[in-house]
Amino acid sequence: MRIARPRAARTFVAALAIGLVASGCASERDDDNSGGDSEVFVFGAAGDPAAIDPSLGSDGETFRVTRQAFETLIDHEPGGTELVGGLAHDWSSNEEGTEWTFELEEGVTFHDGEELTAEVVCQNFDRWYNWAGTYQNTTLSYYWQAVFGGFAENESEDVPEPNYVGCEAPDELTATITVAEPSANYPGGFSLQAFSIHSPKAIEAYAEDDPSGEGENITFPGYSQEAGTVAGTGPFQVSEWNKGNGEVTLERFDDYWGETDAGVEELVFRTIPEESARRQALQAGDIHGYDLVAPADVSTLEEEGFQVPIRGVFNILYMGIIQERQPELEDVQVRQALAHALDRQNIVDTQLPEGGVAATQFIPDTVAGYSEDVQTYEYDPELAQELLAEAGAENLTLEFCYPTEVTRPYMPAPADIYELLRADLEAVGITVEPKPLTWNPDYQETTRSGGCDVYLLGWTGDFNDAYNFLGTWFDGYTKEWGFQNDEIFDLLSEVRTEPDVATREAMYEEANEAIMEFLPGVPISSSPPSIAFSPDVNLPTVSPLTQENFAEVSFK
Amino acid sequence: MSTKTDKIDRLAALTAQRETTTGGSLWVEAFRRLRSSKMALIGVAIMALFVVIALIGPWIAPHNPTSQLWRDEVFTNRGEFVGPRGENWLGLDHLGRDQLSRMLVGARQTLLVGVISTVLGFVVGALIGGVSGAALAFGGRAGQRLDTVLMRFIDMMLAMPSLLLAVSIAAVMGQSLTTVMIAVGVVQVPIFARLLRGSMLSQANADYVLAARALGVRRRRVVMGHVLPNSLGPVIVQSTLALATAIIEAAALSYLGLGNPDAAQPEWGVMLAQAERFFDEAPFMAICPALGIIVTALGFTLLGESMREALDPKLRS
Amino acid sequence: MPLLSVDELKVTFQGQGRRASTAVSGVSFDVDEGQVVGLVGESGCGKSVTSLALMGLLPKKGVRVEGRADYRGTDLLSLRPSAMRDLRGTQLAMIFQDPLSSLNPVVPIGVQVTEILSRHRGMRGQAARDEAAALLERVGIPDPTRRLKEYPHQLSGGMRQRALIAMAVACAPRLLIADEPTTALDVTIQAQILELLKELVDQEGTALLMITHDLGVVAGLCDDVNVLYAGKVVESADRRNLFAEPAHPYAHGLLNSIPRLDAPRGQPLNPVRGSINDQIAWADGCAFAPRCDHYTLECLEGAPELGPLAGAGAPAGHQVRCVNPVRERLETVTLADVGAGDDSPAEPVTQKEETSE
Amino acid sequence: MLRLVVRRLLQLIPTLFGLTVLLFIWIHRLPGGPAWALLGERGNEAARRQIEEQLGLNEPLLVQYGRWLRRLFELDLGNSVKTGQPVWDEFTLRFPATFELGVTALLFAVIIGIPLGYFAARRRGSWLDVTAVSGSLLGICVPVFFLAMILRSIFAVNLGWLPSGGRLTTGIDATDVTGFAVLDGVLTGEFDASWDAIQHLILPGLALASIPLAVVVRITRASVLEVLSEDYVRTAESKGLRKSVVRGRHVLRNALLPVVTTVGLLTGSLLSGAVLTESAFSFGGIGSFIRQAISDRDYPVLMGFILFIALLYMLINLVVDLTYGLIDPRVRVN
Repeated sequence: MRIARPRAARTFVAALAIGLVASGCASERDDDNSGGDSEVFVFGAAGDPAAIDPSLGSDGETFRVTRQAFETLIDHEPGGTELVGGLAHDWSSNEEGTEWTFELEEGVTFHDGEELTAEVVCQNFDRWYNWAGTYQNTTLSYYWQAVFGGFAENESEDVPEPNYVGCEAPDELTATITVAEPSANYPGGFSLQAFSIHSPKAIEAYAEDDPSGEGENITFPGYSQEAGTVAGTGPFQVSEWNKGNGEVTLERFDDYWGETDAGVEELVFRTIPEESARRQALQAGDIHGYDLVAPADVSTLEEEGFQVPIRGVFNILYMGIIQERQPELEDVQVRQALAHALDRQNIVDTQLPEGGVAATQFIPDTVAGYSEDVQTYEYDPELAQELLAEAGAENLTLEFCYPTEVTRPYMPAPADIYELLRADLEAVGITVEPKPLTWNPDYQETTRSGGCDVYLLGWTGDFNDAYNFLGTWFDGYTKEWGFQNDEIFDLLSEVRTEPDVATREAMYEEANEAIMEFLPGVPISSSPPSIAFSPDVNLPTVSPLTQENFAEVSFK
Repeated sequence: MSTKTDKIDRLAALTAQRETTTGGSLWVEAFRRLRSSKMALIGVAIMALFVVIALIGPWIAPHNPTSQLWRDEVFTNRGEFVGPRGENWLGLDHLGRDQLSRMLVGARQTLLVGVISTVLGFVVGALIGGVSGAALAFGGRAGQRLDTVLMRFIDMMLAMPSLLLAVSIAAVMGQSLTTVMIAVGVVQVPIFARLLRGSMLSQANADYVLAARALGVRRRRVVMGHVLPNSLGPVIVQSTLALATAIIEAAALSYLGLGNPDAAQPEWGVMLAQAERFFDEAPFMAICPALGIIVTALGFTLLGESMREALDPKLRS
Repeated sequence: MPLLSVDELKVTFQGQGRRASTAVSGVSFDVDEGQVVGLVGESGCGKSVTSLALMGLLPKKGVRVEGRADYRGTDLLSLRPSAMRDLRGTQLAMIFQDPLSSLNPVVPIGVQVTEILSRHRGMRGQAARDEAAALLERVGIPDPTRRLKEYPHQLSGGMRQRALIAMAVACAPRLLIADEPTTALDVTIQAQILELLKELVDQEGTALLMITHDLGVVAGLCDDVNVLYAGKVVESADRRNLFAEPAHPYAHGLLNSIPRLDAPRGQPLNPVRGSINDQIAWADGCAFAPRCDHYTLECLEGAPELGPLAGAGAPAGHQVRCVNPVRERLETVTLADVGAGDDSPAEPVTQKEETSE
Repeated sequence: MLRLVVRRLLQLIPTLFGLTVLLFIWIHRLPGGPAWALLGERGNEAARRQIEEQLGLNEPLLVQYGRWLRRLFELDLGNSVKTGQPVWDEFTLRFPATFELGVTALLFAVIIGIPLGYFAARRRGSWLDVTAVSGSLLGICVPVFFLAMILRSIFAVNLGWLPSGGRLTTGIDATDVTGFAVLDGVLTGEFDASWDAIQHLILPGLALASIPLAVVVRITRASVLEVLSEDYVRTAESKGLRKSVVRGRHVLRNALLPVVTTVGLLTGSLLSGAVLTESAFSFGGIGSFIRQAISDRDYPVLMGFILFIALLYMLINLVVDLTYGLIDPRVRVN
């Protein structure tokens, strides 16, 4: 052993040494990386997907991957937020909005060769509805519970009552889904990745391995962790998930039903957690694109010839106020003072990526129900000071929570934004106590359980319905806002069950005006997360919902 | 007669004028060697500079380090930063604050974190190490057991990667400057403990200790009066090195988003962590604090190293 | 001409940050072919430094060596390191004081012996091993082939010293320098080692420079003796004369300090006063003056010269560095008495001496 | 010998057991639970309660520990809360990366560190010494995350010599046998794969090597200095041996003994360095995974992984002790 070790070492050393030298000379790395090679498109993701079965997912990284292999009944227009046909070219509902009928496309084949029929659609929905055991855990079935409520047999009182009733297939290509009561979640909900249609064969296979009964573990079923079983209808099919290297590989599906096949043979999502690492990977030519580009890098990348298309906005960043923490905060004048104190335009100008706008209300202007005539609060420190004085809250002290080590699509650099807001607040004589918390999980928990006076948070819409924004916050009392305002609460619970879209929009506008008058918090901005691509690719249409379809990508 | 005395005086004078070349205590010796070591000189110079800045920084800072005086001149979203210029010698940071002022004021924070956390690690570590060392050396059976328990505990701490330990501490205690100090300090504990214990044991077997004990000097006396003072050398040296590590670990914590919560209060670690994002657009922003940290840490390390060497009797030239 | 003639050897240390200190301030003596010369003095008088200087083993940095040391006409002190390397082991060899620390703890004895053979005698493999075994045999190590494989810590003190000697004589050097070869050993072993040394030099006609503080050893071994004090030779004479009539107060004191068997009970010992530390710089006078019983003002008139012992019946070649040397003849110091000195070889050696007269 | 090994191994058990207890309490002291980590913006109270029930986090800590221990004896470390996969699988999946990285770093440290330390010692006090020592010390003084970024931007972005991160170039066909990328390539004869893997190892290896390098240089230098003043070196010189022999057989051979022991102790610092290095180079090893697990409050993963690391650390040091006995005849174990 005393001899063996050094010898082994020596050889390895030699290898390394040669490595250094050779890689020194071999600058051919550059060209073989500058795209064009072997039709492989590599995209840098910020995190690993949770699973490759979209039905089990709830986060963007998962959906970004599955979206390439799975399709939903309804889809969004490329680069927009309007609902358009997906696997169903047409859809409609009865007046009550309790029966939703979908006219399916013809000749849609799954990756495993199965045909798409109404039956298959029903199989999918019934599968979700009949989920039991671990599947009923929010981790695995968040969206189902959010959109269709509970299951055939709820196993925990924390699971909501089911709103899904059933699904019939009157003919080959017509599926009708019945729900108990109408909801603002329909039809938008049908466009969610979570409700992508799987192949019947796959569904049978899924049934085989059921993660439930694993004791105290929340386990993702095996099929959702490795390629092979899952099968959708998308332009790509998942061919490999190498967890060690953090790479999901998809390859072009040649029998894709859509008119155009994918532009590249192979699509790889590689996980690169660190922001600067992602950028440098792109610059070094190791990847061909990545999302959530830091605003500061945009110009640099553009100068270096990289393509940085600008998305539409579909998110909102706000400063939440938890009123019940301090009597002063329950005084609307004080809240108005805060609103006037904040120089939101400055943040948009200096911090947020191009295309960002200062927000006037809790939804971006791209969402139906956006009201032009809400009460607005200009940047006006003097006024703010007056208001504070009137309210007798000159020496107000605020505990200001902000998240660390995170960037969100709506909030590129939380710490910086906090710094600016804090400066503004202090400018009008408010004392600010900083309370930074790591995004996961401290920040989530603290803000949700009402742990701070004011805090930064935001939301990216799932689909184009204002309820998807407002509903999540104001349809009842929550600790994270800590106020009672029945006018607003009622308005929203009313709108939730309003079947008619047009009526809903009117009500949303009303709601927005009411909210901005009551001012539960200060909407700050809507800003598009930047996405960057290497110079040699033809871009996909960028989407405000960050739902890029990489089938559109090809090398120049 | 007179000649006699004369002789004696003359002789006495001669003998006296010839000072001994050997002699001088360990420390005097060490100091003598230290003076002549290039490394030590560099180290001391750096350290002195740093301390001075830390002390007077706030007064010589040209601007208020926390107020965003030029915030409408910096556009991070367009990658437009303000580099060094007449008004701001080191340019502005990403929120339009004067970089130079932040560096100057930041030095104090940095030093504070370094010193306090090191002291913490030193005290706790020395306590554990001292107790178990003394126990093992003079505590008989019971002492041995105590020592075993303590050392096992130390082993556990050693076995856990220091950074993870620090991170988890920061997580448990929530973010604050104190947390950073504690997190960084705790990581040092096992090192100090092991070191002190080790050198105490070696001292405990030294002849003079045996002699003292043979003379029936009380154990406490022996430990406190002889063993401990003589064992402190390496521990003290370690603390200089620890100071360097502390500053860096603190930076790492800030980088992981667990640093000083009040990001407005300049501290080099935090500054570096924040500026790193803009390295391509505004390298100067990262380089200032980076150099600050690196040079300071190097200063302490060099000093520590040369002290270690100077104190090491085996390495006398 | 002598094999080695050292002339005004001067060694000064200029250590890190420390003031320069002179360890050897002008030592001169000769060693003839096959002669055994003693270099005597208390610790710190610069005898070891002298030997290292001759072997060129003093660190290059911070040490200044002046003077000449002519070995067969070449000045060792000005020799190129590489040339010196070739001399060491072949022409000059050295035996050190502490056999344990002088042997490499992690290398088997065998290798430590064979390496010198392969270096100077170009022996390899089995041949070298056999020769090594033979050498060990020769220095009286039983079962040498087994010993070859062993490590120093597995040998006894005497064995180690024998091994060192084996290495030293491996290439039959002309001059062997032994620096206190016996002090680290216990008395009985000392005798054997001295015995061994004597045999070896006799057989090979090797000259031996014996460095020691032990008058017993001197008595037992040396032909000529040089007494060193504070880096200078203070007395140089042939053994008998020195023991019979030590002229320099220091040498006199040394010999006088040896307790005598035939001394009446209760008679106090008479050691040399003070320590090496209370001395004065030679420039100011006789370094020994502070400890000298009968010094006069002249003693402080600069360093006295090393000159032949004046006066009637003074034997030739007896030189002393003293203004007013002791003239009283030590009442018959017999070698046996010397042998009885505190840490001196046990009987055999001295007996041998006796008979050899 | 064997008995000794066994005894030493048995001694580990109480330590490890104690560790599990402390660890368990400590980890569960982490505020917040995995629920929020799992759900992010979309979490809510009900969901949290549901998840915690599922995970049995609502039960008293003692019960939870008991259950954990019981399962440990069934060699079941539970599943990661985040990925839902068995902890053991996650470990085996990620350990090879960290191992390769650590070994590379050590190699760099040794290959560069020992000669540097040696020459620094020989020319002690010279400018070579000063530069070598301060140069190597500079390593510890540069925050790893910063060093990593600099390395990337120089060698990956500007020079384009080396990949900016990851373990293998995407699309390279490497068959996974053992999980050790370099080894696999050799085994399957896909040398281009190992080659590629090696290229990916260089930058993170260098970044991670910074600390061990400094240590190795320091130790080597100190112990060479010490050995140089040893009598046996003088003896060797007095034999007129060739420089090479004196330095190789007599100086280095002895001087390297302490270096061996330190290598063992380095594993600790290597692992904690790996935390930053791995995430900086998106080199999916255990370091970055644990780091993530802490913020995800992924209790099973934390317990499992840290236990493994501790065990690894202790074993390595045990091995080092024993090998030390082998290479130093004075410390022959019996």
